[in-house]
Amino acid sequence: MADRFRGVPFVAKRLLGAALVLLVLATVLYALFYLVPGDPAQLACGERCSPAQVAQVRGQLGLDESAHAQYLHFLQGLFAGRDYSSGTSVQHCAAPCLGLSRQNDQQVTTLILAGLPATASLAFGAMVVWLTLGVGTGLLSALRRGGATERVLTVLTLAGTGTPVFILGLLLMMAVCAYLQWLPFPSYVPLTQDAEQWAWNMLLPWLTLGLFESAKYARLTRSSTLEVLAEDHIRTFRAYGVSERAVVTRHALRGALPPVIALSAIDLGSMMGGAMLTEQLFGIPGLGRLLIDSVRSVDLPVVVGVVLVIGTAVVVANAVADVLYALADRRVVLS
Amino acid sequence: MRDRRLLFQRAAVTTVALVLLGGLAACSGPQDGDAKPAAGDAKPAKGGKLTVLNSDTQSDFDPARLYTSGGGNVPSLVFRTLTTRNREAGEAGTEVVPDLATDLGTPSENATVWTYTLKKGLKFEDGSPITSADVKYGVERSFAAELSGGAPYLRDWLIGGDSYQGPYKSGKGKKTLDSIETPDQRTIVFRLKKSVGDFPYLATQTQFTPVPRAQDTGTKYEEHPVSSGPYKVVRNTNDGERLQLERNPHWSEKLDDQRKAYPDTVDVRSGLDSAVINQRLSTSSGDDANAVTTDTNLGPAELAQIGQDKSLKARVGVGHFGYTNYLAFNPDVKPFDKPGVRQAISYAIGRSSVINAVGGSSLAEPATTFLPDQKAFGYTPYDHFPAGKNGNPEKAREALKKAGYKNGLTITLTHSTEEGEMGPKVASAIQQSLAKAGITVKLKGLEGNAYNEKRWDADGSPGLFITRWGADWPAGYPFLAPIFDGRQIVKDGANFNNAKLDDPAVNKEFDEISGLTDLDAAAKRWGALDSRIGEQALTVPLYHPVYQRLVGKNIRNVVISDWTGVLDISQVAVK
Amino acid sequence: MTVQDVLTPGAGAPPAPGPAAGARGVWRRLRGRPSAVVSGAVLAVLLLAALAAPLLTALSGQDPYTYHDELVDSASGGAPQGSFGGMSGEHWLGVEPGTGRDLFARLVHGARVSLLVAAGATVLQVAIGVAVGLAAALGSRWADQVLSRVTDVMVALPMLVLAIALTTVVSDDFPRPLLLVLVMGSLNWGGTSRVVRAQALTLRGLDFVAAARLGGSRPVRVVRRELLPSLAAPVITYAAVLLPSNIVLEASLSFLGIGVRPPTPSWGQMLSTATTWFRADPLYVLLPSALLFVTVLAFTVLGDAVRTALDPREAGRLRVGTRKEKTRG
Amino acid sequence: MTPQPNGPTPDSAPVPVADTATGPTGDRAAGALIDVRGLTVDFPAGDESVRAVDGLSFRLSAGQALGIVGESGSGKSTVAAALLGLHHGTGARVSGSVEVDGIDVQAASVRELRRLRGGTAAMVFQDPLSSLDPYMAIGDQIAEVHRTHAPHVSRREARRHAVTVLDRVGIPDAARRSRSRPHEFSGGMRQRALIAMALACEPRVLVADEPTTALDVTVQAQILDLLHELRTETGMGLVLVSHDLGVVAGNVDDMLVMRNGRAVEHGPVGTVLAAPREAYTRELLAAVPRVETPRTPVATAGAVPASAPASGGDLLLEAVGVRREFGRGKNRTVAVDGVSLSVAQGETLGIVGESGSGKTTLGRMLVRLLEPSGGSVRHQGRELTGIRSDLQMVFQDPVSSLNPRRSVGESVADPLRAAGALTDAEITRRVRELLERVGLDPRWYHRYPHEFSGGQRQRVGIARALAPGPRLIVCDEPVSALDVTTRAQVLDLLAQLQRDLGLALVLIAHDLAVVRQASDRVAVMRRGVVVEEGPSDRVYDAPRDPYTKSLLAAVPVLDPVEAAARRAARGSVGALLGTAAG
Repeated sequence: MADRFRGVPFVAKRLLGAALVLLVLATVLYALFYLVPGDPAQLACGERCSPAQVAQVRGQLGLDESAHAQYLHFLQGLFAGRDYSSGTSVQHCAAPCLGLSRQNDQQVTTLILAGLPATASLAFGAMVVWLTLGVGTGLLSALRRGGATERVLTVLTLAGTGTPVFILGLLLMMAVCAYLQWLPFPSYVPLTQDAEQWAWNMLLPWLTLGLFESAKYARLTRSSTLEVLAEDHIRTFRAYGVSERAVVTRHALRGALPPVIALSAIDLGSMMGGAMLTEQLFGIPGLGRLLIDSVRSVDLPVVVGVVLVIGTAVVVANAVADVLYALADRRVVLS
Repeated sequence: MRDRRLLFQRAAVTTVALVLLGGLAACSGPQDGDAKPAAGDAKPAKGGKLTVLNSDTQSDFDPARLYTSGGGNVPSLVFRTLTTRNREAGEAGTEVVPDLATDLGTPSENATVWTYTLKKGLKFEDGSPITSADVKYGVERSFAAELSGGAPYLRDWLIGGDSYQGPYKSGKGKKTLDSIETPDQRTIVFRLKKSVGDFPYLATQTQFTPVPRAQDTGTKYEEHPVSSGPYKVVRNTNDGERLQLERNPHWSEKLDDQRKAYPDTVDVRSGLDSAVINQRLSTSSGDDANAVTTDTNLGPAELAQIGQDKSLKARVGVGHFGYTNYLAFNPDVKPFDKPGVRQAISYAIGRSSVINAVGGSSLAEPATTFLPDQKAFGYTPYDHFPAGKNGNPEKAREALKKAGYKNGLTITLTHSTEEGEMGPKVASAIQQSLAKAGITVKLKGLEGNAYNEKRWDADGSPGLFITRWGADWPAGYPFLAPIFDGRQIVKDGANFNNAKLDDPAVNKEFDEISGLTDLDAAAKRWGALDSRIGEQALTVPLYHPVYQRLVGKNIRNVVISDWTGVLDISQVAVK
Repeated sequence: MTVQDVLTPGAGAPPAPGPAAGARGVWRRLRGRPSAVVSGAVLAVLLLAALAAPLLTALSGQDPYTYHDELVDSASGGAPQGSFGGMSGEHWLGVEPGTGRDLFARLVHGARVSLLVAAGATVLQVAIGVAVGLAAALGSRWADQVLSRVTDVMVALPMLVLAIALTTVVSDDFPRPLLLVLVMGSLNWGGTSRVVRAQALTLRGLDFVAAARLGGSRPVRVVRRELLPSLAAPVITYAAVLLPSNIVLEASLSFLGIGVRPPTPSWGQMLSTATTWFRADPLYVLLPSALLFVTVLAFTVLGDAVRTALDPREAGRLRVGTRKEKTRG
Repeated sequence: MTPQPNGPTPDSAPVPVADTATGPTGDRAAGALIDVRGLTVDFPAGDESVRAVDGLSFRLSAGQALGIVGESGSGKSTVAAALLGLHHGTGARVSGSVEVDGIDVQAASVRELRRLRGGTAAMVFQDPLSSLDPYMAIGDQIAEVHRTHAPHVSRREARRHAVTVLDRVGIPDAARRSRSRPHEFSGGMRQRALIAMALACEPRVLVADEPTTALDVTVQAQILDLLHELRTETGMGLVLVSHDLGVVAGNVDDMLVMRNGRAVEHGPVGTVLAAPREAYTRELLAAVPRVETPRTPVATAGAVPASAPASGGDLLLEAVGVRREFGRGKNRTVAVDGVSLSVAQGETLGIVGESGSGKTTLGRMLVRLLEPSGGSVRHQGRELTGIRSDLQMVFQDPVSSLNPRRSVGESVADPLRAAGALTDAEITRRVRELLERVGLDPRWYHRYPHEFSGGQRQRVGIARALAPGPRLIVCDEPVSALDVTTRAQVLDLLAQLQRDLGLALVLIAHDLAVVRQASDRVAVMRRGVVVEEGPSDRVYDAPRDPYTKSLLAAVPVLDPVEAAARRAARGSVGALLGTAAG
């Protein structure tokens, strides 16, 4: 096995492969949504549109073309951009063009960009929670192995994995907002608008998602810490009189954290697609909610667009995680 | 017609609605004297900021695309129309009154020509005068396909409306609609294909809002529509998710006797979960004390909880809106072609369990007539197939026997799988009440969109399904015509005449009444027509919904008219 | 090796041939753990209740579908009459607001659906995962590349998205529980496939496989006789993680309104209507939540116990001595 | 030193407190660096406990070296761990007393223990790769340990010191290499680094637990030489734990033979090796294959003359210029680079080489488990294109070569079933015969591998190889994972089978003595090529290739005097070859 770190070509190869998979995925989704019941033109126009109007809308949305022509246009938009004329004006949709929403004539890219800050706010904040809470808990239960502390923590983390996020969020909202009134009922405020209000309103969603994820991280941290603690090099430093604290912080943690960090990167990636249930629960106008809403209204371009963005985020996150992991643990060979 | 919103309703999604009703009691705290019961005691004053908490985003904010009843709520703060609804509570609120126009319009040539005169001195938000050409242009652009979404009446009634495709270059043919004339800057004349007595009602819709042609940006106009009302749009964030409005300095109180416009600014926040909205209103902390909602009701669980809290109860306003939830038949499907079967089902229906399934008697009143129980519609009480609260199985069996089904029969009831008015709970309630009469009901659930498509499919609609109908304005015509006028059977689009009733006598009656400009006289005849059609048991009216609206604790001057059933935000004050 | 392999439980672990425990050894070790015994007992009761649902409801004289209008207070939103959500001798756990349906009957019948769907989905996930994992490990380099990338995407993509999409596409006539099983099963096999691939790759290099080939065994026979038995332990371990997560997934889908169709009860579907009643009728929410919680917890605890029972190395981890160390590749 | 004359306590004694090892005199020599009395260690295992060490006593004075020898499971490593108190907090029950440099390890406080560990007694572990922190530069690890025992030393000074000790243990370019991480080092270099870490704290005694087991024979010699050198230079005590008598013989003063947790024999190394008193020690010594002893001819059956070069008619298998590459592009490595050799019917060809020399790859190509990238393998003159039932293999690892989830009988029956010629009853009968043939009870048909010892499993592996009736068996390190006594038995079995069945064997091993003992001809491999080939006696007694010479020179011998002489000779050979450390 080669020891040299060969990150760049590896990542490039990975991304290329993933791009292909994403394209296939987009195609499959595209095809899938063709089968969804409902005439998109009628839906977009409104139920009391005249047949002539529906036909006109159909033409504008490009729905009068054959399925494969529409798909080709979609691909063309994706790689070269395309124009949409809407009578009054011609809208240019620049290169990674995911099309126009059928519900309102906005560009899908615009809608996604609009949802991104909220989703990112949620994901990053939650990550802070799970990294502190989850990793802390996991570490504690690994170090107190066999003790009562560990048992309590184990039950708590198991409970965490056993609670669906919507129940957790509901209970938290009940307790914190209704009974104790420590926090407002969350209502998203953009960071750019009012940082303090943003944080205040996001606190509960962060806690909910963070707590929910914490359980997983506690388990991972615990098992990976235990694994490292059982490794021979830990024994070496113990046998050389290095204090237990130094052994844990300097040697065990260093070995235990890479998988945690890698998983964080991956989770962060998949949350870019929105932690759907959490966003729905707290009314956070992120990508997850955009996706649910557009699936319901059969807004094909938005669905395909969001899924592509999610897929890309996931793939990138995976590659980043691999690289982080390899940087942290040079023994892992990228292949 | 109000069914459209359904299309995009987040129905199932709102199931995530967790109503932390709990908070209601706990949060209201020591505020016994705080709660201001609806309209009344202290005099409302100008100033302050009103917050509106809504669940549906105002993603359409173009007057051409809005489908409103009476001009809408938030839209009517920005858009004035030729006429508007009377801004008063209850029954008085069902009247139509002049807005931009000096009166309700002058009909001539047997009500096929309607002439309006604009008030003097009307101005847009930029200070430029509002002319009749602006109103005409506003109506014209609503014909453009890219601005579709409004009600179909203009297209059906205006001469040349069916072929006109709007003023933009995308549309074919002429760019102007000649049946709208503007002889001078203040006068506008509409020429119709037939006599329409209801035209003043139609003129309340936002398509009658003046739009300055020079500032029309097509599909982008909704980002910043030019205001003619008391407020103008300062900021439209995220496609209508947040609208920030402030006073329009060029609006004159003297020229608008309907809108009170007490608050200085209005902040509309939408995309919220309905549970969260009600929770925030009940907690009323911070800005939420000055908050109202224009689209969210109290749900059953919230009502169950609120019943225990007097101070909260005082902040709840009750609203009615012309709406009927009913069972529809497609007589093309056997055995619903037999009146006896339809009658049997009408007899067997147990309305109280249906009502319980949608939230109980505080949220729904049993309906035996198709027309809503409001005077404006011409409500004439009748109960042709008395079923009582829980159904009348004996009469039902009798009717069945007459129709030739001695041993009962098996039918299929189609419903939406999304929980709600047309959802599985209502379906089960119907199933169980019909079972008592020996009618075995098989349930067939369809996913939301598919269900709607089926409901509106003239040829393929199911034999028996749950549906609903609402009023575009409080009059008999828009309530009855789409459902029972044989000429409104739509073959290649959304059809609402599910029974496909095409009775020349009925059709003639429709034409006659709709031409009446005496609205009271018309109402009486609508009532009689409803009763007459009811005898055929083409529908089984189930209930009329009732709305319970909660407001923030500082809100004064709560006005809920029977036209909309929602509190009118042009009337509320926060000081 | 990629990060995902490391993160997938069991994927990075050394080859399975531990103490060839045999079912009896596992059973003995399981019995020795109180947590396993308790969770096992809880699950046994639940399973029994689910299986005997019609019997139990017959015993209480109720069924999960009949409306009881007289038991709800129509004027106050349809809340159950009486205290504790309308608990009575006839309705052991009270009734549902609005409809008055018997909650006990709905819960035990709901258990059937929830458990059946989760179990079916798990079986399907494992079957697909094993097939894909084996194909990737034993097939050509190309097959491995393609399957591994597809697996990456399957693991990473938010399940709910695709599940929502798939459930909307399929006709309403298709039996819903079966659809859920198919959708969940066909989307969530990535983890299993990774575990199987990693294990199969390790096993493939082991001498006993080479010996079997030398002995003249054909590939199919090698897979069946040599690989599959050794894959059982990691696969069971992984399935033990999958099962509770499938219960939660079913609940989430039903909660979002795209799961089983009412009036058929399932816990998630009950919760989706129940959440609004939290304060007015707490039991209505708490019963399905608690059941869901307890079930998932019990499955997780039991799964944990099964894992340690199948791999007792964990127990002897901290012993000092000159073990022949595995070296990480 | 007080030699402990007695053997193990009679089994009748229920509590081994009164173990003889405590010594009747109970005197504690003032100079004793290590004083162990009645050490007993129990590990909990489920409900019962396993006694790993049972009433062991010994002493070590400064500057002395003690070798602890035993087969696997004898408890020798547990003793090493007990010297540093490593059992604290692991659940093991330790009784008796352990004193190291005057510190009672049992009673010591955490602080005292920490001072003891590394400061007084430093440990060198078996596997140098896993014993170093993979995430940290070697120099930093040494510096950290150094600073633990010398807190006043600054970070920079500690780093400098690390470079010094690395330089001392013979790591070239120490300043630069100190910044490398363990995986960038070769096995021998890692072990040197680990020794450097031990040196860093200037301990009074070094405890080396199988320090060379994971290393090749030439590297092993270098490390042992280094340890010897350091001991003479610094006057440290040394406790050398090993399973290999040869390793111990040349490097210690006293020797303790352990079995099942007890001391079997204890005394000066020369005495114990030359005149063992205990039967077990004698058995152990007898079992050690010696590189200097020629093969006892076994070929009595069949017409094959021993050590005759393969003649055309007898030629069974022939490799002509076989090559094998792994990986692609930049990662390509050549494992076997054009090897030609032949095996005649009934003869044994030995292939020796260090790890990475390509011998296993070659072996697998001979039975076509691997396809050669170039060249050809011919079976009786015909190109070999696939797996053949008459070419079989016995594998190294008795754990991984049997499917743990199938009974041994089924594993042996597998080839018969695959052939499909016999009925079930016939197969069962045949398997029983085979089991008996390899010295196993035929009634064990239904037992599972984990119920067998390593040697027994290897016998099962042989039975399986015999099942299809092969004419040649490639044995890939068949005994390297076994204890020395078992090793001899398995080799005997192979020889016997060869004699009885006229089998040809290819014996692949890294242990030169094993190969000499069992082979007619020998091929020496290095880096994918055969550097020398010929009749065993000729190659061993008169090696021509310098590499063969250095290999032979590195083999540990059982005679301490001879060992010292060889050590001196190695110094010069090593210098001559310029072999890099490791």
